[in-house]
Amino acid sequence: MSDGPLQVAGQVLSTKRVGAYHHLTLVAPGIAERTRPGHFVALATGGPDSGLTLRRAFSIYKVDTRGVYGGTVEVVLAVHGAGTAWLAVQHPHTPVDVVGPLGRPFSLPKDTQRGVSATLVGGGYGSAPLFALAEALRSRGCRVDFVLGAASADRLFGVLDAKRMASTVAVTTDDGTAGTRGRVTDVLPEVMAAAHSDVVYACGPMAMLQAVTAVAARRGVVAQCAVEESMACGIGVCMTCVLPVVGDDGQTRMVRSCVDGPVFPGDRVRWDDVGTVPAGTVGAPVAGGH
Amino acid sequence: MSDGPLQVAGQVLSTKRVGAYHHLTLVAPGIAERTRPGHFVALATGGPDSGLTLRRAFSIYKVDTRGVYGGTVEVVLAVHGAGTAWLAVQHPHTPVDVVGPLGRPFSLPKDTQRGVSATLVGGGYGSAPLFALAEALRSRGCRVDFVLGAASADRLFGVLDAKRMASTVAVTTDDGTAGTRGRVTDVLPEVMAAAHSDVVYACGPMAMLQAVTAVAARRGVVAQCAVEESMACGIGVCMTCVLPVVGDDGQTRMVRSCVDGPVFPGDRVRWDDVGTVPAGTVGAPVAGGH
Amino acid sequence: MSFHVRTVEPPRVEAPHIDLTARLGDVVLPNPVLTASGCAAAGRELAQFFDVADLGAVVTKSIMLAARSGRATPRMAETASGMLNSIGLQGPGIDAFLEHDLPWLHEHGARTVVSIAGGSVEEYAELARRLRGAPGMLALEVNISCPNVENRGLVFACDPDAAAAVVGAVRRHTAPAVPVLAKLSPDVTDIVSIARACVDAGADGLSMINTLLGMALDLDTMRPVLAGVTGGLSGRAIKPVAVRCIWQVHAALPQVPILGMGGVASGRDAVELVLAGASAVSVGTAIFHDPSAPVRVLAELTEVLDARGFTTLADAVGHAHRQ
Amino acid sequence: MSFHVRTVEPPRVEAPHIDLTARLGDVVLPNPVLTASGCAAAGRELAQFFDVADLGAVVTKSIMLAARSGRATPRMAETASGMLNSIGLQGPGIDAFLEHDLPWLHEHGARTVVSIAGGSVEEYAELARRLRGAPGMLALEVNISCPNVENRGLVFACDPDAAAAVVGAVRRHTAPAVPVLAKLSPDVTDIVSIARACVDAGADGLSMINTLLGMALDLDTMRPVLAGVTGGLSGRAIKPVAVRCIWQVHAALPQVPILGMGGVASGRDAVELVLAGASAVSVGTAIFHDPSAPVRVLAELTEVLDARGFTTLADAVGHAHRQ
Ligand SMILES: Cc1cc2nc3c(=O)[nH]c(=O)nc-3n(C[C@H](O)[C@H](O)[C@H](O)COP(=O)(O)OP(=O)(O)OC[C@H]3O[C@@H](n4cnc5c(N)ncnc54)[C@H](O)[C@@H]3O)c2cc1C
Ligand SMILES: Cc1cc2nc3c(=O)[nH]c(=O)nc-3n(C[C@H](O)[C@H](O)[C@H](O)COP(=O)(O)OP(=O)(O)OC[C@H]3O[C@@H](n4cnc5c(N)ncnc54)[C@H](O)[C@@H]3O)c2cc1C
Ligand SMILES: Cc1cc2nc3c(=O)[nH]c(=O)nc-3n(C[C@H](O)[C@H](O)[C@H](O)COP(=O)(O)O)c2cc1C
Ligand SMILES: Cc1cc2nc3c(=O)[nH]c(=O)nc-3n(C[C@H](O)[C@H](O)[C@H](O)COP(=O)(O)O)c2cc1C
Ligand code: FES
Ligand code: FES
Repeated sequence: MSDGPLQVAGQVLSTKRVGAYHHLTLVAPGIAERTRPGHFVALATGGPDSGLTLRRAFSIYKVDTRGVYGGTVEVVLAVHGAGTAWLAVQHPHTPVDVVGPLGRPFSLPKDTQRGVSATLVGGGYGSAPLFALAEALRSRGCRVDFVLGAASADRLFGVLDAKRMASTVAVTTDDGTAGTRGRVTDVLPEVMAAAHSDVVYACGPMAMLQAVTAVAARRGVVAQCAVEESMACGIGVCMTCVLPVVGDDGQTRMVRSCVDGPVFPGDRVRWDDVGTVPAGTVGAPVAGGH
Repeated sequence: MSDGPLQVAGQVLSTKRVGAYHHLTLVAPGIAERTRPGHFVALATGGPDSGLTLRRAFSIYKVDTRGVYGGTVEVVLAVHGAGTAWLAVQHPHTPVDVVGPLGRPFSLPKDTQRGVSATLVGGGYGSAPLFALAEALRSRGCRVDFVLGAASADRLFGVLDAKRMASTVAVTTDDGTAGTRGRVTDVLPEVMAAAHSDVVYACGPMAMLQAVTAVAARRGVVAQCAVEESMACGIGVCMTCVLPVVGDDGQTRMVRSCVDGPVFPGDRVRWDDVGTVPAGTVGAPVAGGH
Repeated sequence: MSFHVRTVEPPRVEAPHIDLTARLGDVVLPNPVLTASGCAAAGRELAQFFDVADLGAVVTKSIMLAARSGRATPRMAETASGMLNSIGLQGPGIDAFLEHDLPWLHEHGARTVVSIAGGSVEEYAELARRLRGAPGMLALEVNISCPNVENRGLVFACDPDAAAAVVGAVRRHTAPAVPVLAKLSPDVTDIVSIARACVDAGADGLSMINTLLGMALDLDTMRPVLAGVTGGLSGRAIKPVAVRCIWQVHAALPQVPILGMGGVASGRDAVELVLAGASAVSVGTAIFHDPSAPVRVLAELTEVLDARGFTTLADAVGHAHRQ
Repeated sequence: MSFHVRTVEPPRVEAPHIDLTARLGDVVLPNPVLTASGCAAAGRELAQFFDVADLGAVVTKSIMLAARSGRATPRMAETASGMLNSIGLQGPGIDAFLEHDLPWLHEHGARTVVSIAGGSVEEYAELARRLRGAPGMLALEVNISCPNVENRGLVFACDPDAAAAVVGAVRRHTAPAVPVLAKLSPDVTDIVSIARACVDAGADGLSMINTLLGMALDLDTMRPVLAGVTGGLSGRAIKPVAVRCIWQVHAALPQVPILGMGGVASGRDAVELVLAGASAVSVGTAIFHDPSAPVRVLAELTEVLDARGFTTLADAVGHAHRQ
């Protein structure tokens, strides 16, 4: 039990608008100590008599083990549907049940690999888990470069954080309201070349992860991708969050992104087949079978 | 349309604890102007994604047509289940959809009947609608006496209001924590005798209303009773709030308390049969029929 | 601190760029939003909140031959995102309905779908006869979720033959220009077979879904909450069942118009039922939450269709089957 | 400003003054709270939040003979107070289950009810044979809400004969000391007749209810949300249907133990099912909202029973029928 997730009766400490997003700080002691970069939390939303049943998953942006009111967890959220809309407007002291840390975090280069050059790619709020990752990498002597992209300037998150930590920060927006007009993958090859990247870490929309994986592969580098699949429980019991992933044995399985991910080696995810059960997947229906 | 109920997108102005109750003030312009003593409002509870579907009914305690932020409506609520629990903890500005004023108010003595002596009996939060009534009666030159009862001192509401308005105020509590230990009907005969009551107005639990009706009847006086039946809509469309009431033609009908009440002449309500369809009710099932 | 509040205005229901005309058999409605039977009484109370003539039509509380007291109270229980009711078809009987209710609706410009209920095939037939030629009646909705007193109280809607017998009798006694809609219960193993039986018996359209049979216990009395023991479950909780039933029946009988209902509380909900195959939609329990729900749903539905590029409602009906 | 927060502790489950012993056929459980099949995987993940041995039993995700990939995603949609799922019985197959999952549960002191599913009577029978004598298996739950591949995909649970055939075959191949529970679907016209058929075929008890068939459309794609088109509706929304089904079956077959489920999210919900006739209760969808729901429900149930003066759970079973 000791290093698994906790369930904590947390409370809102503060909510703050940041561009198009909401930066939510929760008092949730105990979680900070266990968190590693890439972990996520699953929050219950809507309050006591809510019609909302399922948890909402958010990457952990920051943790603090020594907050004035106890350990805190910070997340960055975009209002999407009912649950995020509720979270965005809660007053301090609103109770929020927190389960975390969840999932498999990013793999860090082995301690011995000092000097590794890591390129971190974030799309929209997908940058949130990358700052703690950057710190961890830096403390291991890695070089860190950031590529941050979004649809528009207000949907970029953490450019200043990145500048504080990274050797270089490249910014792209689809509409050109900040940085280079275009996609992260338009600038990624250049950044990787300049930094002599050994590893890429990426978090953002699925299409971005697929594209980043391809760009990295062209340089012989594996991208560690934090995926975002629709989740009902976040803890591995419901089987809703699966995607087709190739195992060490070469076989494709429908794998739970909440416990076996959210971070996967990009070259193992069958990006084109997400949302299907590809033929040949272990247990896939066979013609004439069930 | 002009003098019927309105539906107003209101907001919480303030909530305040008063003994065991919560005094809730809503900004809901337009409703004040139409309200008469005995009217109620039906509030939507739980917020946007709530699992709560049905409206909650509350007697109108006070209205103000000229609040700083627009007309206001005040209610006094006891936390009972999910909807009242929600209302009790809302912050200022929380949107609350208000429908009102609803129901048939108390009948006032005709203007010509100056000098009428009215005894007002309130049980628990049931006193809430009686203060506006007392003012209306006073402005018509009526004598007003109050009997306020509750389980315990913290469940009395408005004793000071009553003292400000009434010739006499008698207080009872079941546990003796304030006033006379006992029921309102223990002191009512005495109050009515001293005041030479011509009319009784009562609001409170059904058992109290029945007992008050009986006491009043013994003095040849009709008690106007504001009943509290479980309501789903409050506006007369659902047929959930019925009780057996005897009409002018002597026939019993299942009558909607939200539109034909909540105020009924006590002698018309078949108190013993509430919760049943008494034999002989118009349209009641007959043996061998449906 | 400033407070902005407003009276809830009946939203404007016009959207000239979308043709909202809805068809239920031979009847054409100006728009596809109706009330659900039993959730709008006979229109009068809702007229305090909006103009009932703005709706596609008002569907009246199911009327029986004789006056009915309905059941004892409690008649309702709130449940998660829904409610149970056991009203027991309280109503004034067909004579008073024809004298007071239908004329009021007619005078106020409302199109009316009259819902009827009975305990025997003959009672339904007699109701249809009495209603023949009633001014203002646009269509008949046959509530067959009633116990058949002649067959051990078995609910008509649960048996294809009994359902067909009722629908056939009503159809025979109703003017040909007046569509007869059979209102189906979801509490059956195979709703398509019931739908088919009703259509074969002459139903011009199908209303679905009626409430699901449910129940709640009171933990204080430790008895059923409802005096009637079981009751009908309605509200947002049941929308997924409504969508499924409409989808299945529209897939099997694409030519048969469906009046959809079950948990519609917003324009998005209404459009969901339309895309699944409903030609028009009734708003029920949502009215208890929001008395202006029907006109709000209509305004929202118009926006939702517009945002998706539909120029006529008809194109959206059953669209999810064709995508 | 001060913040008081706490780690959600597994509530203490002891209440020495109430005998919580629950009976399902010949099997005696220390308490009546179980997990629902498919909502707790095979126990491992929940063991991070509480001791799985504290539950009455763990009911495993339905297992089939072969490994199954399940359906494509999306596999779920949230609905008002509920959810739809269409997982498609993803699982490792019986061999891996017997090798890894059941032993894990056994080692961790969990009592296990193994849920099985199949596409034919023979598949169910074969599963029962394989499970015979498996250590740690306390009872078998037969998920008959599966399409019968040999009969046009008709769901076993919707037909008394097909249901009986499955239950009979499983019963014959299962050790007599291991109770066989038939898990019923609410999507039938007459659940009592299905219940009776299963009992006549040898079921020692009944689990009810499985999910209701439902569906949701995505207004952006204008297609079904679920890759599997329709899905199972579960969660608080369906509790009134569960209470009604349990009530009806317990009234008809008072001697047959019922494992109740459907929308249980609190001790009050659990007691409601018990008063209606359930001998024990499974917690399903609520786990997704609150991973410690099963132990919380158990603690709350104990309090609720205590507050009402019950000294044994057994007295509460079906109590609302006797009041
Ligand atoms: C590992 C992970 C990390 C995430 N990190 C962040 C983050 O840092 N910031 C942020 O804004 N969002 C993040 N998301 C997405 C976030 O979970 C969804 O936006 C959110 O669940 C939507 O909830 P809703 O109530 O607003 O929408 P609804 O559509 O009402 O949600 C309904 C249900 O679907 C699920 N769901 C819907 N969309 C998603 C989605 N994209 N991913 C997972 N579940 C979904 C919800 O959890 C809920 O159960 C993350 C998702 C995952 C899986
Ligand atoms: C005309 C009228 C005036 C009232 N005035 C007041 C008042 O001034 N102060 C006050 O505290 N309470 C008043 N009540 C009672 C108040 O409406 C209920 O306490 C409240 O609805 C309970 O809601 P809940 O969500 O807390 O309980 P729940 O039990 O969760 O309510 C579930 C459903 O049952 C209905 N319901 C439950 N109890 C009652 C009840 N006693 N009366 C009507 N509906 C009920 C609710 O409206 C809701 O639809 C009044 C009731 C009526 C009919
Ligand atoms: C209080 C109430 C009374 C109802 N009365 C009737 C009725 O008289 N006849 C009928 O056909 N349906 C009746 N219904 C069912 C509704 O018309 C509708 O089919 C069902 O409630 C589902 O829609 P909803 O979820 O929008 O309410 C009633 C429903 C409720 C809630
Ligand atoms: C995601 C999910 C998966 C399920 N899988 C199974 C299953 O494999 N076998 C089964 O018999 N029931 C399955 N069920 C049904 C549940 O066991 C239960 O009967 C139903 O969900 C009602 O209970 P609830 O409302 O507490 O969830 C599943 C339900 C859900 C939500
Ligand atoms: S979200 Fe439930 S298994 Fe992954
Ligand atoms: S509360 Fe709906 S008719 Fe009275």
